[in-house]
Amino acid sequence: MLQANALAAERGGQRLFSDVSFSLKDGDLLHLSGSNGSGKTTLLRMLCGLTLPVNGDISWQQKNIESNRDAFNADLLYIGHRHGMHSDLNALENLQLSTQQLSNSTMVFSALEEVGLSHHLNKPLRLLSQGQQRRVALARLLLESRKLWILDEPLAALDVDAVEWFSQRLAKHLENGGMAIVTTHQEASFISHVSINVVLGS
Amino acid sequence: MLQANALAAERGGQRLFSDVSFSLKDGDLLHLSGSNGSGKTTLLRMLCGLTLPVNGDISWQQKNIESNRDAFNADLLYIGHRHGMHSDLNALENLQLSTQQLSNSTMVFSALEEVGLSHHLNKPLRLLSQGQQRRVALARLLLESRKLWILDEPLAALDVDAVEWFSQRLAKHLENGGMAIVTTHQEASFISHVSINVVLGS
Amino acid sequence: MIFQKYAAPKYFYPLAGKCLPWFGTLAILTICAGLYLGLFVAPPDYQQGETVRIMFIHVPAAWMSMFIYAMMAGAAAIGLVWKIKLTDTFITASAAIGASFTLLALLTGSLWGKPMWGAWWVWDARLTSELILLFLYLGFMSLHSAIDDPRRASRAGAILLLIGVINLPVIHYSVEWWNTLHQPTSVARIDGPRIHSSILTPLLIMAVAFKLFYVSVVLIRMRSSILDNEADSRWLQEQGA
Amino acid sequence: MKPRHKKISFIALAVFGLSAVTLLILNTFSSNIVFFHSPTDISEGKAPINQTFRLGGMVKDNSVKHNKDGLKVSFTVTDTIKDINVTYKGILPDLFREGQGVVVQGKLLQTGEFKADQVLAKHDENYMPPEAKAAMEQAARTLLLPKK
Amino acid sequence: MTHNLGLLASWQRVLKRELLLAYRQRNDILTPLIFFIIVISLFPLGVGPEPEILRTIAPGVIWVAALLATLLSLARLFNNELHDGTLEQLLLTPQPASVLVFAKIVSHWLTTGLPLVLISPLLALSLDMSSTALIYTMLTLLLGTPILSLIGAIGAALTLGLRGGGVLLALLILPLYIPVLIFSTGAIIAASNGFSAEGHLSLIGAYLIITLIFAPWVTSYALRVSLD
Amino acid sequence: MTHNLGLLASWQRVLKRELLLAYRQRNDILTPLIFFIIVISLFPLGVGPEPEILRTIAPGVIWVAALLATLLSLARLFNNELHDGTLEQLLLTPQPASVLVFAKIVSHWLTTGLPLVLISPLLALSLDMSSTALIYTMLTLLLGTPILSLIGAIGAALTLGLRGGGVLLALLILPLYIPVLIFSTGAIIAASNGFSAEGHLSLIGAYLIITLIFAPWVTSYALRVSLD
Ligand code: HEM
Ligand SMILES: Nc1ncnc2c1ncn2[C@@H]1O[C@H](COP(=O)(O)OP(=O)(O)OP(=O)(O)O)[C@@H](O)[C@H]1O
Ligand SMILES: Nc1ncnc2c1ncn2[C@@H]1O[C@H](COP(=O)(O)OP(=O)(O)OP(=O)(O)O)[C@@H](O)[C@H]1O
Ligand SMILES: [Mg+2]
Ligand SMILES: [Mg+2]
Repeated sequence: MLQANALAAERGGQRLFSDVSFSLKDGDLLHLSGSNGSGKTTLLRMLCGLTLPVNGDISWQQKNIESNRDAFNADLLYIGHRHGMHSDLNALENLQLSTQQLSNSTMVFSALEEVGLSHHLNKPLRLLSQGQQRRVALARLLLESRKLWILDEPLAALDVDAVEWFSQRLAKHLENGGMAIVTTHQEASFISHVSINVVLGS
Repeated sequence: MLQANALAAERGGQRLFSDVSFSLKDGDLLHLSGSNGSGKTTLLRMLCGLTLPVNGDISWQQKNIESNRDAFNADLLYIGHRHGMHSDLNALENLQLSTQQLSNSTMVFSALEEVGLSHHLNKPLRLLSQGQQRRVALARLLLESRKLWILDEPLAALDVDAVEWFSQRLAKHLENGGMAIVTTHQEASFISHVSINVVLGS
Repeated sequence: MIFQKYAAPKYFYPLAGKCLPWFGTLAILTICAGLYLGLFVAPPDYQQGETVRIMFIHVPAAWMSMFIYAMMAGAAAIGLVWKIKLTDTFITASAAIGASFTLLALLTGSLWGKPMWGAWWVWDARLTSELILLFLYLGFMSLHSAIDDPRRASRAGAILLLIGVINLPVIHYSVEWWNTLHQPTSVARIDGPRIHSSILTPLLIMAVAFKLFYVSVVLIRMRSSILDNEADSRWLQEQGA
Repeated sequence: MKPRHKKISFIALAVFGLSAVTLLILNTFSSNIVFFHSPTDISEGKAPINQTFRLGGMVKDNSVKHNKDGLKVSFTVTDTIKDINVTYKGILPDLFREGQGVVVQGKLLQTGEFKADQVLAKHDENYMPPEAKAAMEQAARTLLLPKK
Repeated sequence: MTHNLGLLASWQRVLKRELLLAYRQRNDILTPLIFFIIVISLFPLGVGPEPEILRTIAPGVIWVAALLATLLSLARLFNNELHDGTLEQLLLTPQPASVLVFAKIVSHWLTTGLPLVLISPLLALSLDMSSTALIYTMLTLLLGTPILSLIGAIGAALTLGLRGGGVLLALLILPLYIPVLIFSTGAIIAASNGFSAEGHLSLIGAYLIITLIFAPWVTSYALRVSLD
Repeated sequence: MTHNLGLLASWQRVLKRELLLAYRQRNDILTPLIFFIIVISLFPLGVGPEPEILRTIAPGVIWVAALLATLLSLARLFNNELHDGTLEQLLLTPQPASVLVFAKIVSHWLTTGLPLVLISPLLALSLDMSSTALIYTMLTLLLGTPILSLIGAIGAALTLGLRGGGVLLALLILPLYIPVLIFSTGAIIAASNGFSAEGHLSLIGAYLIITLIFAPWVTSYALRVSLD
């Protein structure tokens, strides 16, 4: 269970939001929305433990995430605005060397096939189109079995098919008892699964 | 009038598309669609004269764009995946020093106000959120009166309000006899104004 | 805890205001006394003659350069562990003063070195490590000012300060560990000071005077930076009204 | 590995490392380094000919001889075990005295003589007024007298 | 729910990724080496080819060049990682970040420091150094370049993403590099003058051990602060 | 439909933007300068402080340092612009790209070359140079650093966005820099030995004029090719 307690954030000395609290249970999907610049990205990074809150605290399975970082990280999968892949490695290498689980190349290959990139295995990532790069990043969802997903605008640059694929993958994760926190400005079918809505800057 | 004649593109030795032809008249909106990696970005850059076609030619007001580059550039406004702004300058400076028309700071200021950034005038661009950065880039639409807009995924990272604002601005441009070529994977109200549909990779 | 209470700007600001006149007056008095004793009363040295008077600036300045750095590093450690904001105010207020004392020690040292040793500068361990101390101060100040986010600035600065602590024992013991051109320790020796009391007294008075001067300037600088940071907080407006 | 074991192994590593450091530093103290070499070093080592280096020690009593023109000077540097003769042309620092520390930079000639191009005086840690010095010498003499 | 890699496997994976990346960007990796060679070979051009003078300044030239080459390569150490988001991912792995950071430092040394060590005899010969001096040049580079990488990593982490990271980095780490420079050139000069260089070498060794113990840990902490 | 700026106004606007950017990134801009200072002041540390030797190697040290400092700054010349898309925008302005590129080169020289010229007397003094040598050092730097910027721009444009741009850049432009190095140190040494340095200086002048005419044009063409 992920619990956020009276969180507050500052950026450049300015208060972005304060008193954000929620708790996320198995199978919950939290949709974080708000206008541009309302602090969504900041909040997500805070929930990952990358940014320290100026106030409030976050706990995972009843333990503060700061003092139990390794255990929390073992359950967490974060994909941000920046996709977190090396642009000079190809898709195969990126996935094989960035995942934290033992994965053989057939597994990676089939994941890449599922996201529709089986034809671009040997191109370094920087030569792929925007949407293709995001697809590679999302292939991590297939390779690592983590309990908590935190995804910052996963749909950016994805075409309609890919958005649909993502929605289904997310639904399956929730069914299996996983949790997820997602931001997006786009419409997508996974919105129907949302169990908690947090709106910033209103 | 923009005319594209039997265009073909190759990337890394692979044919991406061939035989793309269309002609765009005053008030026309061309919507370029296609799945991820189908070559939309490549085609747009080609239409701007940044990438040379392997086949076919492009003309603007009956003249080849390559041999009349300065005249074509005077009518063209291109905003790509990369927003084309310096991340160390603030929004005001960026717009004032990048536009090609004489613009005083009140004009720039009111443009920034229209895109909802009047509170972030003095932050260097890199400190703004993704959506805010794109808004700054789109403010150029208000400051430069060019006949032809070529926009690559202008909606990426924009929130709902901003998408709506963009749609209206685009409609006005078309009414005034402007032309535009736009790609997007998202739904938006401007789709109803589309007069030409080009689909790649089908 | 009383310590934590006074670490809040709201309480620290008036307290510092009350202490300041005392420290300021004492600093001025001791500096005058020290300079008078050092320049007019103290006898010349049996070997160096009148040149020895540079000592009354050089030695206290060199001590201060190390003392201030140690204080800053201590505050940095406290700030990292207990997340007290005031430590950063203290550190930034101290940095420029420490750098100035270091520069003063280097300048007076080389001014002294030319007639005594026959060289302005040599790369021996004492001189080099003191120069490194100056660079550490400068590095800290530029790092701190290059970061716009106040929290990141104070934490990154603290890391740098703590790394530099290793230089302090090197400065102090360099003259014993290695053969340097700089002389060995005269004052803080197990077998007692090797300086005659007529020269030692003004030296110690100047050392105290420099400390008082430092405390006064730090308090002034801390108060003004609190004024900047908390310009729109309630307690300050109440106090101004 | 459990977190606790991890922590312990890190600490063990640190302790091991730090003790190695101390050993290495202690090793350094025994081998005189960095700023200058002593006459003993030089006579033991394969005294390099025609290479610039620094030599440090005491100026031997009664060894300083000024040349006629006043600029050229020769003296002996000693560490009480070995002596080396030094010649120098130039201005000497104020503190250059017999019985005082000195550091000279220059080259060792084939003849075994050290040709200096820089002379630095080394001051010790004692400071006192001239009267105190005189009194001390007086006291030393009176202490020594009965022995005579 | 998860079966994550062990500490060692994780470490190896990071090292492997870094080396693969280095191989892919091999031109980038070569930059410091080429720079090193250029600096040293430009000297006879600018200074004039008198062997006497060259021999005297050789240890200094080689070590200054090594320092600068390392300084140059540091900008690249975490910067790409910052922009593509892989640095965040590094901090989010279920392993102590310091261990993974250590893998990055090792790879940095293997790709910048080690090549300098290996090429140095050639350059030493071109500067007309004696064989003793040559051996001690290699030895001090072997002991000293890891220190440059370790300290450099701290500096790079502290200045990550800052405007003007370049100067700041130089300002922060050069003071800490100076002892390496002094002890190393001191060792080479002492050795080629026939004195024992043991003292210098053991000081470099001590410095190496201290930085080995603290640098990965400090670097990972600094990264966390810089990414906040 | 449009009322665009004239050529001169456009040129000024680019220059103004570049200088403003330089001011914002002033730490970055200082990098080459600080680098220059560091290289030159590290030398006495590494080489030993014998004034005789220092004086002999001084012209070489200063010019090698200037070369390297410029080389360092070139990576920055178009790279940020490539990544944020402003370079595309530059090529899409309704003005000859070469003119705008020239504004960029001028700003590059004003922010890297000129500071080196201005600081050089101080450094020359610290290396114990004679006053004649000092004056000629300044003079050759004043004539020579613009050449470094102009040629550097071509190299930077050609290697733009390539993996390993760094080495390639160095390999491409160093051969073209070497004449500047040789003529300049030649001029300084000749002048300080009491000979006339006119011959060297006029060769540098000729080189400057040639590069002034061709470099902006070649650079803008190279940019177009690199962005394709
Ligand atoms: C640029 C040259 C010099 C530098 C950087 C320098 C630096 C220092 C430093 C850092 C200390 C404090 C050491 C400590 O507290 O552990 C010190 C102390 C001292 N220095 Fe210097 N010094 C220089 C030149 C000189 C000269 C030329 C003399 C006299 C001949 C001198 C005499 C002293 C004395 C008497 C002390 C006090 C020693 C003690 O702690 O008892 N210094 N110096
Ligand atoms: N380092 C910083 N210094 C100052 N302001 C900052 C900094 N980082 C972010 N901000 C500001 O914080 C606000 C929140 O940014 P954030 O990226 O969290 O927004 P967001 O909700 O994710 O927006 P978007 O929908 O555009 O992605 C923005 O107004 C931004 O300008
Ligand atoms: N320099 C290159 N070398 C090799 N292949 C390339 C290069 N640049 C692009 N490609 C390939 O060309 C194809 C088209 O890329 P492009 O960016 O035009 O796609 P897109 O339609 O804009 O996709 P998206 O919707 O994801 O933005 C992709 O498959 C990409 O991998
Ligand atoms: Mg965001
Ligand atoms: Mg695209």
